[in-house]
Amino acid sequence: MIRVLATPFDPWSAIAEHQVAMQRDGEYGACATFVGTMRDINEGDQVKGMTLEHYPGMTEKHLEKIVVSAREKWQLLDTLLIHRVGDLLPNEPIVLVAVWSAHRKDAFEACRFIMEDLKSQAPFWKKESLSNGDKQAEKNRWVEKNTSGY
Amino acid sequence: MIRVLATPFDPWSAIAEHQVAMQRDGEYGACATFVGTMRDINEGDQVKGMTLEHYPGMTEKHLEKIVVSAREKWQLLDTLLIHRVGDLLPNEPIVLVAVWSAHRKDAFEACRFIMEDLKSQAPFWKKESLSNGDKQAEKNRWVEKNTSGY
Amino acid sequence: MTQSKNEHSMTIKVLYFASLKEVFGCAEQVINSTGMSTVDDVWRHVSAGCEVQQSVLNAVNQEYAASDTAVKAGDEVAFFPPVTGG
Amino acid sequence: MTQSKNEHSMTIKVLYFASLKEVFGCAEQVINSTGMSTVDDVWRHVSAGCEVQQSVLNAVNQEYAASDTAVKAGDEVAFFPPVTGG
Repeated sequence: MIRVLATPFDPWSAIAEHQVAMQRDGEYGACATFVGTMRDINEGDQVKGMTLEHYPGMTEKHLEKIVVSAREKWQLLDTLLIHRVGDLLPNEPIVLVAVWSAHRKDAFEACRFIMEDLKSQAPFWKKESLSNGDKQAEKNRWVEKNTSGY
Repeated sequence: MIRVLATPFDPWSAIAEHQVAMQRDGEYGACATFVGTMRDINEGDQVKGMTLEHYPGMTEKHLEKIVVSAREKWQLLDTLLIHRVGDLLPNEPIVLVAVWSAHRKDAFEACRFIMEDLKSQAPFWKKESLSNGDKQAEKNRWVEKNTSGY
Repeated sequence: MTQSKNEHSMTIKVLYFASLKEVFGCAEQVINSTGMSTVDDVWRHVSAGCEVQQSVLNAVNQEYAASDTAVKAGDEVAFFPPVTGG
Repeated sequence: MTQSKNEHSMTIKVLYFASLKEVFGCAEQVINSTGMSTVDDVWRHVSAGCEVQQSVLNAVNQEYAASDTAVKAGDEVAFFPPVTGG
């Protein structure tokens, strides 16, 4: 399941609910998950907020493509992928990837693969709102590039 | 935090609670988790229950050692490791590893490292209770060996 | 009456995202022009006079494309900087 | 009066886990014997007459050890099959 959400979500209850709803009890031996969360510091600057822009339509298509590609490479039982858009505050979850499989190798590798493809290819863009010190004017800046996670 | 539990646990609420209790809001950008769950089939046989034996004392020491070793290799903010012992039913969680870090590479790699070391080194032993077909007598068998997850 | 392909006037929807949206001052425009066979033709058409100082990715009909990817009437062409989600 | 090390009688606690516990018919025994300097000496002492047909790991005082690891009076020595947790 793929969801693009404009409001905050709780990753752990989302996983728990999906795990019940998918009705694979007894089949999955492994669930690997990743949750990306907004930090309050980036590149040495205090970040007080963030806006996540995306390309509606292409985003969903691309996320779907990533999941299909992971299912071709590994034996997976189910996947859950949630990504926030809109205005975020520090400590809010940005992305959730959860992968269920019979065995751990598939779950671990597919989860990481999905995250790396998402970070390098999915059409989302972050703009940070900075507040450095009391007197300094607020600044907004686009995050320029994601670094590779491998 | 390391816990060896003789009763069932809910991995998602355990993570959620730990994440609040650790008081690292705004610092962690990445949380990688793994949950291992009891399947109802193993090596082609229907498994109706499992007993997890361990070596009290050495278990906790060894798990502590794995976590220390992961913290030496990667930049981690916190870890949570829970392992069941005693009698389990299919679909009950066996193990939970959760790793919080500023960046995803550290979280992913440390989570997998902890799981692999645990599977190959931590002193736990599984005995399965099988029920193959209606008339066949129940059998118990020790799981002989964990396979490598890399 | 026949026309060479490049002479054919066609309508294309162009989208801009993130910093490029700010550079172009709009999120979306519809262009109607002749002489556009590829993504690069569209880019030269819309960026004439703009200083774009960053790497630009593009998509045709919501799929990643290359600068020499063909475009046809009715296509949706998007230009955007490197992605930073996740 | 002096004794050579191997002649010294000492008490060692020996633990068995999983299938080895079933082979030995007990989880724990205390042995008091002479001639035990290493883990392997302990193993030969306890397994005399037993057919153990699997690989056996060991630990001394709750840390993995080798068969030539030294043991001393009061040590806890454990024998067990390959681990299967997680």
